[in-house]
Amino acid sequence: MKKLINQTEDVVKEALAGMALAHADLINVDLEQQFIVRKDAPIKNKVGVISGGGSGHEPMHGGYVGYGMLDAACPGAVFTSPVPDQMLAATKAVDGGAGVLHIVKNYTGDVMNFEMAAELAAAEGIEVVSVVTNDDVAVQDSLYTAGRRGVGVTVLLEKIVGGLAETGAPLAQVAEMARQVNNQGRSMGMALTSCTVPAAGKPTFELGEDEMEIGIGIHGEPGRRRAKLASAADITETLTTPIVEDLGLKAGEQVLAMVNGMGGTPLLELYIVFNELERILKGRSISIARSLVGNYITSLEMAGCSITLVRLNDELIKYWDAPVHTPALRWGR
Amino acid sequence: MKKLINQTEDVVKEALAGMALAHADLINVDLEQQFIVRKDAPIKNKVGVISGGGSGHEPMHGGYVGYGMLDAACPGAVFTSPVPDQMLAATKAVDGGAGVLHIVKNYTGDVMNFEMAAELAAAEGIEVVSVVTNDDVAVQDSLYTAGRRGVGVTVLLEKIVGGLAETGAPLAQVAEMARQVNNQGRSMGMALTSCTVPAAGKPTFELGEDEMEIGIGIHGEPGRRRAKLASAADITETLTTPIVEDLGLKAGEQVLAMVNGMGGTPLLELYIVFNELERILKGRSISIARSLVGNYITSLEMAGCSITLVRLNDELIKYWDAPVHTPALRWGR
Amino acid sequence: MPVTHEDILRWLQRSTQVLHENSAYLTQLDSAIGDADHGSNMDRGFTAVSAKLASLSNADIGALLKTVGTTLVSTVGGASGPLYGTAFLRAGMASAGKQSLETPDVIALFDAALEGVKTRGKAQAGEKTMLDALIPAIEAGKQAASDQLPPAQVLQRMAVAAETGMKSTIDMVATKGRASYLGERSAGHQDPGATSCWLILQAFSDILAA
Amino acid sequence: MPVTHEDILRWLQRSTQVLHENSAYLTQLDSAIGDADHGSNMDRGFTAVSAKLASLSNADIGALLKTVGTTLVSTVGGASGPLYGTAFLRAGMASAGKQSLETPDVIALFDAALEGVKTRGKAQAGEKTMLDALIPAIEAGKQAASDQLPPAQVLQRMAVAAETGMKSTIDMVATKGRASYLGERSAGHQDPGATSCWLILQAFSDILAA
Ligand SMILES: Nc1ncnc2c1ncn2[C@@H]1O[C@H](COP(=O)(O)OP(=O)(O)O)[C@@H](O)[C@H]1O
Ligand SMILES: Nc1ncnc2c1ncn2[C@@H]1O[C@H](COP(=O)(O)OP(=O)(O)O)[C@@H](O)[C@H]1O
Ligand SMILES: [Mg+2]
Ligand SMILES: [Mg+2]
Ligand SMILES: [Mg+2]
Ligand SMILES: [Mg+2]
Repeated sequence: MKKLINQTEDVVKEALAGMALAHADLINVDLEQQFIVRKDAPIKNKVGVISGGGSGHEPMHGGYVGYGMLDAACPGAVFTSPVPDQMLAATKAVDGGAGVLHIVKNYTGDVMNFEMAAELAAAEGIEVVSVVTNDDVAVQDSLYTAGRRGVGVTVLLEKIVGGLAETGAPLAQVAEMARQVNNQGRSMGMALTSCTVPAAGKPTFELGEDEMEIGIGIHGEPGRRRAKLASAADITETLTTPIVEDLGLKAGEQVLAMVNGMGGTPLLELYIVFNELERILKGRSISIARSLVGNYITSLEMAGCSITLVRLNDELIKYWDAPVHTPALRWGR
Repeated sequence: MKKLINQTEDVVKEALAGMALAHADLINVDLEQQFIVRKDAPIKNKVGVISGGGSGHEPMHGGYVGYGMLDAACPGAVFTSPVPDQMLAATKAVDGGAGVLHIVKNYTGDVMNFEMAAELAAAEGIEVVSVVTNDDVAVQDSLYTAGRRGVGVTVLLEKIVGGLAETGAPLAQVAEMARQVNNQGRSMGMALTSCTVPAAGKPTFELGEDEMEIGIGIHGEPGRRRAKLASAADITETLTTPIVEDLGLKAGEQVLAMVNGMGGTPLLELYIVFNELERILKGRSISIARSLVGNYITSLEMAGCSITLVRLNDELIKYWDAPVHTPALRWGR
Repeated sequence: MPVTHEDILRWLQRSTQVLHENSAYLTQLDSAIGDADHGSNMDRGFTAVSAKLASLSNADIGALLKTVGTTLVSTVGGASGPLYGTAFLRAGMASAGKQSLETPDVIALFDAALEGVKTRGKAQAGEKTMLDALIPAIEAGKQAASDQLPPAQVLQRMAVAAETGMKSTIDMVATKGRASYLGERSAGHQDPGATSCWLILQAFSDILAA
Repeated sequence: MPVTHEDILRWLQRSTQVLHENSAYLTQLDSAIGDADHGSNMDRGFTAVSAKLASLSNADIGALLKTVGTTLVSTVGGASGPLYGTAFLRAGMASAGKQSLETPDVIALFDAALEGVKTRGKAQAGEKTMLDALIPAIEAGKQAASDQLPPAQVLQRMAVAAETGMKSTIDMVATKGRASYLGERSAGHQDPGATSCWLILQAFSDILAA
């Protein structure tokens, strides 16, 4: 295992310490209770928006704490959901009296831990609404299973919903917007290489020189199937078609498109994928009104990418364009 | 070789096409003559600031084209200096009558090609001043050799100098500021893994599971020496000490610090390195007044990092803080 | 012989040790069908539990197990944190105030734990989870109890049934937890949570047998 | 027999082919002490040159070589682009208007090319660059010229000397170009630019010998 780390058990703690130093103007990091919070939290009468999940997906979620996006983020151990204590502490730290939205990615662990945190917060008299993201079309949706994973849409949702919350909108409206973005968004990902969880010390899976995994999540887990390595054009097609079909995107519609790197893929390649994505969507008369290309929701050093599309309307565009000022996403101020 | 590409010979062209689509609000890309230019170029009476170099270092340089930074960038083939034709075309495209600054990284190829371009531009009556960056302390400086490489300082210089140029300052002053930033900045880098040049098809060098290269550049070339893998604390010390000593940084001084990922190293690890860097500098009573942590000047998918420090004064801080709006760096608007 | 407060403490210590020793193994199982953290998760949680045991020498068994539960909830995270945490919390509630456990108390304790895991995780038998070790173990325990066996033998049979249940997960296709994302590909691999469940029951059995 | 316009065209075609065939080899040499692109750089440049040859069948040798130079400058980039580009530009200037070359013309052509590389690259013999193939080649060429040998034999000797010069770069420590960043570590590896220089001279010799 080759990583720029000290002891494996200190990875998250030390990275948080570094983050706190690098972005002292934007965030405070509670190293004891392990959460990242906006410098100006709690904001009176503003809905607090928090999220959390395992570490190893940076910049998500800590990099999205700040004006116009998240009020707090709870990072767990690498690829391990944080614990209810962190979420409760973060919930209290951002409660400005208007309630708190929990943005939860659909993983058994995340859902259960946030559930317990919400129960604890309710017991302390804080109104909490949870919205679960489940946008991964690689996974079959079913009432009888754990359901689809929450992946790329989570980032875009945090931005849009954070923009709305910044206007002072009430909790019910903020939560409703979160559900809407989740409903209008789908993702799918693929891996060229595995990643190595520091505590595990070796790659989670092995892949041949001419193989790739299709339908991966963001925890270094193998995907739905293994396939022969293909061209960027073919891979982009493989990821895009299920998204477009599952979302039922029609000619004339416009989307917010994200081509996301899994951590170990150069930007050069992500732009090639974006080029293919635009070609494919144009072929279906779907236009990309807004876009992000880069590493936004990663799996440590995994090479690969994911594609996320969110169907846009004027309101979503408005809150997407609204100013944001976080360590990882910034515009308009 | 596992990459998200189509044909190796189309990598740069297709990535540029993707970039053009993703940032159509900010830049135009001339795919024929292969350069990236600000949407609003040329700007009358503003010094044009251009740079260029091999591709594979993204977001540098194309990601830095826009308000408050570069007016144009010329990407060559992967790790290959662009040709004079591109530079001349870019120079003409950004010349608003106040002359053009060429920011050149000190590599034999880059220097010679920019030299030829400057001759050609002069022949067409455009005033060009070239400033060469050479901040890599891993390389011995000498009159009799190719000298030090230009690395991380180039990015920080482009931002600061771009900020000054935006005010309408004359060419001589803009060039002088560029020389000053270069003089006040030093860098050093290391690699945990090699990268693979698409046209070469295999890793440039092989490294054992417990080895690293110290004193690398940004072209996947081996470093000054091979060493046993070490902790983030030790590696940060190894990179920082020569920089501090070569710059002659004294207690009480303040710096702009960049912890840069080589492309394949997760942000999580870069924050750990930043944490160590802050500790080391604090031990010398040097304070980090501004910072960047992330992938800013990369070597394709190489895992590793580089550290850059620039000695700051009020003027440099002012132009660092000035608004910038490019695909890869944005604040203040 | 009833299970004493001292036995429970030794069980927890032994579980800590066994989970620590098997951390790499559990993580390896989780690499195949999950995210390569189950070993570190359990190890981290029980190490935290262990650190608290000294201060709990005077607590009754119920209070002791409840502390184990809250500690696991607060330190493990992931799916296993709330599940094992709830299991121990409910086990503690079922044995509130007790200083020792007879066979029916042991059964009640595990029944409560199972109820907790089911409520929290909304899974059932056959979905390739820790339940596939826990449910057959409790069935075997109940059989042993109806045979009037003492706790040590009850636990011995429970551990054997847990091991068989754990192995039965190999052929299953997961429909709950992270392994469910793999669909058919999840078959052929042993479930990490079922494995840690067996390790913990085996540790209990070993302590009582000693 | 003098070197004809037709010979030059065949030399350029043969160089294109040889550089294409040796692209992976040159890139491999450049991987050890550079940035793994010399093969693709030369291949790209000469492929572009080749594409222009058809339209140049009526140009004199000077014009032909100048076009090669400008084409290399415009398509290669890196260090080799300006260096080889300038070499061919200067060679073209030295043979302006010529339809054929006698031995003194050949020497003048290469002398001009060498001057161009030196001026552009500011290197000299012994710095582990293409000059370490080119300089000894020209020295051998001058010796052959003073022996009154015809162009074919002059080139044959030049190619042999270039190959020896190329091999002499193995032991050298680079002080110019990208390999200089490696310091002492650059020793033990053959310089890619010296190798491509030999390949081009060998191609010339092979054409004249045929
Ligand atoms: N809904 C559920 N009910 C019961 N057990 C579950 C459920 N979901 C997952 N598990 C168990 O949790 C184990 C995984 O735990 P762990 O790896 O620590 O958490 P995570 O999956 O969050 O990384 C699985 O092997 C499985 O036995
Ligand atoms: N200053 C110089 N003078 C002469 N030749 C040089 C000089 N610098 C580099 N070279 C030659 O250029 C070769 C490298 O070319 P190439 O790999 O195409 O360019 P780059 O180094 O820019 O990647 C070296 O092997 C060397 O022979
Ligand atoms: Mg996990
Ligand atoms: Mg090069
Ligand atoms: Mg797991
Ligand atoms: Mg090279």
